[in-house]
Amino acid sequence: MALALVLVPLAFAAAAAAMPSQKWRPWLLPACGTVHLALTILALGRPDVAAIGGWLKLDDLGRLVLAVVSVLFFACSLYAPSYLALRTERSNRVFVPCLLVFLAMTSLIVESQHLGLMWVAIEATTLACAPLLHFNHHARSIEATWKYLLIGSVGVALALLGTFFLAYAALRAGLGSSLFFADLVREAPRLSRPWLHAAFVLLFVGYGTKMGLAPMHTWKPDAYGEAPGIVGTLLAGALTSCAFLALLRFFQIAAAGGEAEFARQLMIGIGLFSMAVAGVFMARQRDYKRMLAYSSVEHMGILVLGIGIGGLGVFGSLLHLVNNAVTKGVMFLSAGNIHRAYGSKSTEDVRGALRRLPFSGALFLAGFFAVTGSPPFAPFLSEFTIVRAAMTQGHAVVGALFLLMLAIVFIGMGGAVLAVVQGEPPEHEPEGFRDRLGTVAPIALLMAIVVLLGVYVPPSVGALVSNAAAFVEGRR
Amino acid sequence: MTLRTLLLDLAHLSVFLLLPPLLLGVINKTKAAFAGRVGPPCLQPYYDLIKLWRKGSVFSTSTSWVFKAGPVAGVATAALAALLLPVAGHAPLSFEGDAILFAYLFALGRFFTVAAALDTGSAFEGMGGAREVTFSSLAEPALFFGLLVLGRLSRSLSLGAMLAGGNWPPRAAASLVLVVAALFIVLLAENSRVPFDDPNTHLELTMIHEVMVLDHGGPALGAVLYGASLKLFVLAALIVGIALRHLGANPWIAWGALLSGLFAVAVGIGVVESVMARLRLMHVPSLLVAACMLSAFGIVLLAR
Amino acid sequence: MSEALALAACALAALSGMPGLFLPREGRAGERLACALIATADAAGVTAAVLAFASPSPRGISLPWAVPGGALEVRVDGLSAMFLAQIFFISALGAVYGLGYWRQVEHPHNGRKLRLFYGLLTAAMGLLVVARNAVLFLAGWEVMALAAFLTITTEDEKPAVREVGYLYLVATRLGTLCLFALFALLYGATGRFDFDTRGVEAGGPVGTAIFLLALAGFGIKAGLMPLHVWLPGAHGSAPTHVSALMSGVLIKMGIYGLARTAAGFAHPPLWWGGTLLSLGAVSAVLGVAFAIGQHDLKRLLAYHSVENIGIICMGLGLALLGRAVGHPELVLLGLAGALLHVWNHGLFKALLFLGAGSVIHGTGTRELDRLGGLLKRMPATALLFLVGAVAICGLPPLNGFVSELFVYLGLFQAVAAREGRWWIATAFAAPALALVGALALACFVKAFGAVFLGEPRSQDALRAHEAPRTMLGPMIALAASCACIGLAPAMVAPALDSAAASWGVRTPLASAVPLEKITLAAVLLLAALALAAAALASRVRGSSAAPTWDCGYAAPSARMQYSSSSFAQMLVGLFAFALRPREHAPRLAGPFPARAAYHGEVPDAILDRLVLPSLRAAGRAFEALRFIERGNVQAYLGYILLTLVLLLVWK
Amino acid sequence: MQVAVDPLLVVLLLVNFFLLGTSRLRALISGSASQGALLALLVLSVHGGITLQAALIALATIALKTIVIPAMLTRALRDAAIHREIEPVIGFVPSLLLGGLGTGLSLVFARTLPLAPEHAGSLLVPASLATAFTGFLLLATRRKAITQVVGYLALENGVFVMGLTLVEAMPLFVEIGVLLDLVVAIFVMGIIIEHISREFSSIDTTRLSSLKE
Repeated sequence: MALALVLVPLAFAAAAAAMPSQKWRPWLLPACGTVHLALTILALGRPDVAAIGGWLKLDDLGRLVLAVVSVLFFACSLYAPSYLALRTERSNRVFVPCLLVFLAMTSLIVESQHLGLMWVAIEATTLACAPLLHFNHHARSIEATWKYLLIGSVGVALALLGTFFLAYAALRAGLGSSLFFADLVREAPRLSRPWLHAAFVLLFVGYGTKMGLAPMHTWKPDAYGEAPGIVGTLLAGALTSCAFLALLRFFQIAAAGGEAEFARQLMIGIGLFSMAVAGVFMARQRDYKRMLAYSSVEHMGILVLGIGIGGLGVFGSLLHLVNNAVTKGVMFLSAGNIHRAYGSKSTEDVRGALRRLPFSGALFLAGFFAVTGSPPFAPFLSEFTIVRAAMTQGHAVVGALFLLMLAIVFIGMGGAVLAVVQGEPPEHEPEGFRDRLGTVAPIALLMAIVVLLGVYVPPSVGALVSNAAAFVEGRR
Repeated sequence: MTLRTLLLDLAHLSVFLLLPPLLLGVINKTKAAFAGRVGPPCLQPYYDLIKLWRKGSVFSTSTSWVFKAGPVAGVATAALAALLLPVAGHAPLSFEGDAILFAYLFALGRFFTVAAALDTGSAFEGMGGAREVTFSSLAEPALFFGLLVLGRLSRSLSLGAMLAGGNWPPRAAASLVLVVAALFIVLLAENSRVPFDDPNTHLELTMIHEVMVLDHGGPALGAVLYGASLKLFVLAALIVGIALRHLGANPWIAWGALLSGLFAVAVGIGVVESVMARLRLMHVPSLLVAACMLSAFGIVLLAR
Repeated sequence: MSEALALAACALAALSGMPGLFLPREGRAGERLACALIATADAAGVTAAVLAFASPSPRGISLPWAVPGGALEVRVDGLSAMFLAQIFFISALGAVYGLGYWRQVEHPHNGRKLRLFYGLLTAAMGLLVVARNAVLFLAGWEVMALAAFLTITTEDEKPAVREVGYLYLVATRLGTLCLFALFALLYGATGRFDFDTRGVEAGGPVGTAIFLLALAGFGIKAGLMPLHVWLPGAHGSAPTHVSALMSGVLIKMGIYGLARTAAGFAHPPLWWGGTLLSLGAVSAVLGVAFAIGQHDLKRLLAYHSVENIGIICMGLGLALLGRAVGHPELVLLGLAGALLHVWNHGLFKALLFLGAGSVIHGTGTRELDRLGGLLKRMPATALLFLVGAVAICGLPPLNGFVSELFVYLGLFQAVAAREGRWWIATAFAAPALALVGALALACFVKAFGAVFLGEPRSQDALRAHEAPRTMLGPMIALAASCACIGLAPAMVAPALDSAAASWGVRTPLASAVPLEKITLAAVLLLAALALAAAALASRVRGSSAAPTWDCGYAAPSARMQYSSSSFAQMLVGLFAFALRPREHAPRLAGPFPARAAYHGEVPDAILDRLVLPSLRAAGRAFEALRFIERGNVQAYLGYILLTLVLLLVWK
Repeated sequence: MQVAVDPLLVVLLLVNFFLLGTSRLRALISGSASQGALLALLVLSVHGGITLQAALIALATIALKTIVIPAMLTRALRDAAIHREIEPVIGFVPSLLLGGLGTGLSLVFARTLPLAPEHAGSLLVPASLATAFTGFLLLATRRKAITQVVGYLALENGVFVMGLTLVEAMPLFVEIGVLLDLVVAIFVMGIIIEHISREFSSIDTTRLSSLKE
């Protein structure tokens, strides 16, 4: 089972690479997405999922992230055929296999219990994404890809250095060098503190780059701005979640090793800084896709902030991981539709999306309300939980700053979103793109999840999140 | 309700409804005396009113029923306010909060008077209405500061208690003097007397009250004039009531004191009108603010 | 029982716009169905409130709800019922009015959307006043805010509407964030997620923070000066029956929040009440002063909402003061005054907005200086508007007078206090309220005069036509309600007693206020008016008509009438220190000056001189910070290196 | 064999300075290739003998870092038809000085990290940090895409040196996976460089600044 989650998408990828038909190849995506989702549901139903002698194992945190990735990929895979049918001018011979490899590698990240293996998988996702970003083949997409690749690779290289430092911390303590997660957590109190400390900094910066925490976020606006909506969704929802999972693994080790105080302070500081940077760049933002990228920076900040606050904050943060991923899916996919219909990413050209694309426009607007934490949408619950944690656990100032940042972000983001959806659409219509079932239904599906999680958190989901929180806090 | 109170109420009503024009007569007589003239008889206002009431009327084609509602409201509100004023510790209508009703009744009258002025579509009457509402908004706080002083002293918001002599501390006297002075200014402003307005002027551009009723004629104008005199009478009675509040509960003494007090006020108004000139319009607000200050100071004095 | 009924009403109202989405766009069935549904829902909601007045249920409904921190706790006590009744009553009238005002055939693009969110707005408000759990309350609160945003921006093709919509959205969000902090703090202090503040020391830092957050968060929604900046535009730009619902009901949700939060504090510090009283007074005076300067009928009405919210806050502040000094009668009078004024303002403001809507419907304009003489063309609307105008000025014999009288009684009681010196700080309030009353009178004489009296100032006004029955009906109902409360305040005393019980006040209102004397005075006033009218009528029957005399000027024209700006000019000048009016007065020179026109306007000084400039400054500062992302990948890598080095050096 | 470790590391540091100081791109690639060879030798010497794992890793390192990657870079260089790094963001002499500073700091920083007994006195950690720092410096101060790729390689090499201390932690297939990732990364970068040079008629990455705020 554990192995199947990785191998099935790889097999589909091979099939896609081998398949000659440009027209039928995209349909492998929903097929694989469905199978993967089914496998995920099966795996979540089982108490113990492991393979290759403990190298792959689905722990409580992994279960949560796997569920998120799988659902998000499923929605994207439903969207993909309709999208690629519109993009017949581009070959999807690389695109489709890369998406499938991406799915395989994210599953591998989630499952791998060996930190070295996890690193390999993360670097692999970086590489698999490069062709996806480059899909449009114009000058801007080349630039975005180059920046993404260079900065991402450098960040991940730092993470590798950090991983080695961590292994050395064990070696120094005479524990023998193992990079198995469980070993490290168990032996953490005996690890060499200076090495552990340095390792955590390196890993934080490294995987923080991958997550897109400020000030390592600089690739994000470029990459998200140029990526097709479906790629943006997977980057902002799935990949960042995986990077966050990697960060959490090291946080657990650091916390177990007595560096909890430092790690929390660092996370609170960087979390708030990320939100502030996002707020600054979202103000008067004229490119609505870049705006989404900054929103992603902001939410990465919220995630680490929640962990930094600890206690209830961890629960809030992990709940937010789910909510953010799904909501980002709504935003990126609907923004992709709007981009297609107007041929521009600038709020100066794009007006009246609610009229030209009633469904995509409405979903984009609703997604905005959701992502900024309005009830009754799901992110409200998680953000409010984090505020509650901050206020009740002696971080009142942090809580106040958090709310201030949310306000700044809301003002900035609201300006851009409203400019896009309201008003009369311009006369010029580049492609005559209109909402259709294939490009709207997957977004509506994600939106339904956002609303559902906002008014009712099913016990299964609640258990998934609270188990993961307990796991991260070392209570399980 | 006993027969005695019924009789008292009837007397109250008839005095307050019948005597107001006489007050105007006294004022005019005083002014004439100051000017060295004989002047019209004190009953002249009654003759004017009767004459007007018998006349026919012409209404502007621009106007509607609102135009006629102005005089009606002016008379009705002032008459009802008269019922609220206690004499000898008794008013026909009295309850906790009647002081507010007293003030607001005049506001209701003002609303319809100004609306009637606007109904004509005339530039002059609009101008008069604008002045009326502007100055009375400034007069209102002065009145309420005064009521507050009385309210604190009597621990009540009923005119009955406010004007009934209680065991008020001696230091209240200073406050009461200030209040009476302020209310006298309010009285002059509310009734458009000098120095706020000159009832005898012939230049519409400088008028306040008179310019609002330019288009009223005949019975309507009569009602307006009667209503105005009623208002003057009632407000003057309030001031007299405050000044002479400790004259006890004997109706004869109280009524006598009231009437002589009213006479004094009328003479006072006549004196003011004879020795002062009308203020320039732009200085009117300053005087009203000064009245506010006076009565506000009355409150501050009570905080000692 | 009443809880279940209230929830059913909310659910039905929320769904009322849905069937219309599936019915043909052109037909009338959709709008009729929506109206019928919402009317049914509203009947149920009002019934729930009445039941709760009669016998408030001690427990309410409490069910588990699977969201973090959430529980489906619903209870209708007197305070909730006050607001519940108002929400559903006015919402129903607004919906009926909408049938005539916003006909689907005339608004095929946005009619269905408007009705959908109108229903949602009603439901969200209903939910929030019965919710007893913070998460449920916030859900209702924010759905209300968003639904209101979506109804305000019904005509989003107009740039001005988009602007005010954005401003509203930002303002309401800021308020919501304050509430996030408020409830989080409450949770931290009490460990519970309801409004129960037992265990929070009112004077302590947490209590202070809670009060200030409530003041800011709820104050923004209520439109308390200086947090009102979103209000005039939003009320001006929404479809008029939505403006009526917003102005009449929605902003009161802020008052509900304040009243509900404050109810938990049995011993608030003195300065809480003092602050609320002062803010209320400032809000009332400046609100009405701004209103006088407006040319736009709906903006004018919107500023009066600021004024009336100020009066309501004065009442609440008085109640808090009463608690602080242990004076139960003060609590009763302040609270009863505030809550009755909540109802009254809802009634007469909705009436006035609906009247304004009829004017817009009949003439197509809401510029005061383009109207005039409508009384002859729209007699019913004019009479109903006049009732609203008299009521809002707080004049007898209508309802506004009654609630203001309660507040006055409280203020006088405060000043008459026997102990301490604190009363002197409240002495400014009654004269301020009197000033407000006088200014409101000035403003509504001006508005009524400019719209309905005199001669038409434009072709639009000349061609005006009376509103249809669907629009007049709701207005008649509102006017009748105003008259009822004004004439027989004893009718609403049980409701007020029941609401005061939520604050722990057990004294019946009738023992503190001479309710039957108010009725007597009102009846006497009506009798006097009738008598005087009959007398005058008997004399002027058969009189002749001629043009206005106007001091003998021979050729009067409609343009020579005193305009609304000229009427307001003196008062605006008196308050220029706060209003900062903008005037474009040409300088006339020489014997034959060229054609010139005077133009004056009173924009919102706080918005234009404080809020927008600081937002712009922040925007500029943020743009100045953008140099850190100039697209240079080398620099980006440098940031990573720098971060790494700094973090390794730090600790 | 262990005795050879420190001399090899010193040579590695010298190559770092060479990379910082040269402006000719071909020499830069050669320097990078020589670092690959040095790493292979280091693998053998640290493992203290020729085990199967060490041999495989060394072989893979030589093959990829000294042959395949330099070949790819040389091809890219030929296609772009340029030879020199002109006008770096920070000049060559300052770069060298910074490099020296970085190496010094690495030595200082490494002293704060306690070493395991078997590595006592070894230059492994400072050399690793210094090489990584050199790579970072090249990345952040050079304009040409190819130089930046070389910088990235140097960064990876530094990390690789650190990995030498951890024989057991990184099983063979993970080690190979890391190398494979590196090659694919360079390959993808090569492709992108090709696109850049075609699209922009230059591989000056400071020209890639149309995406900005």
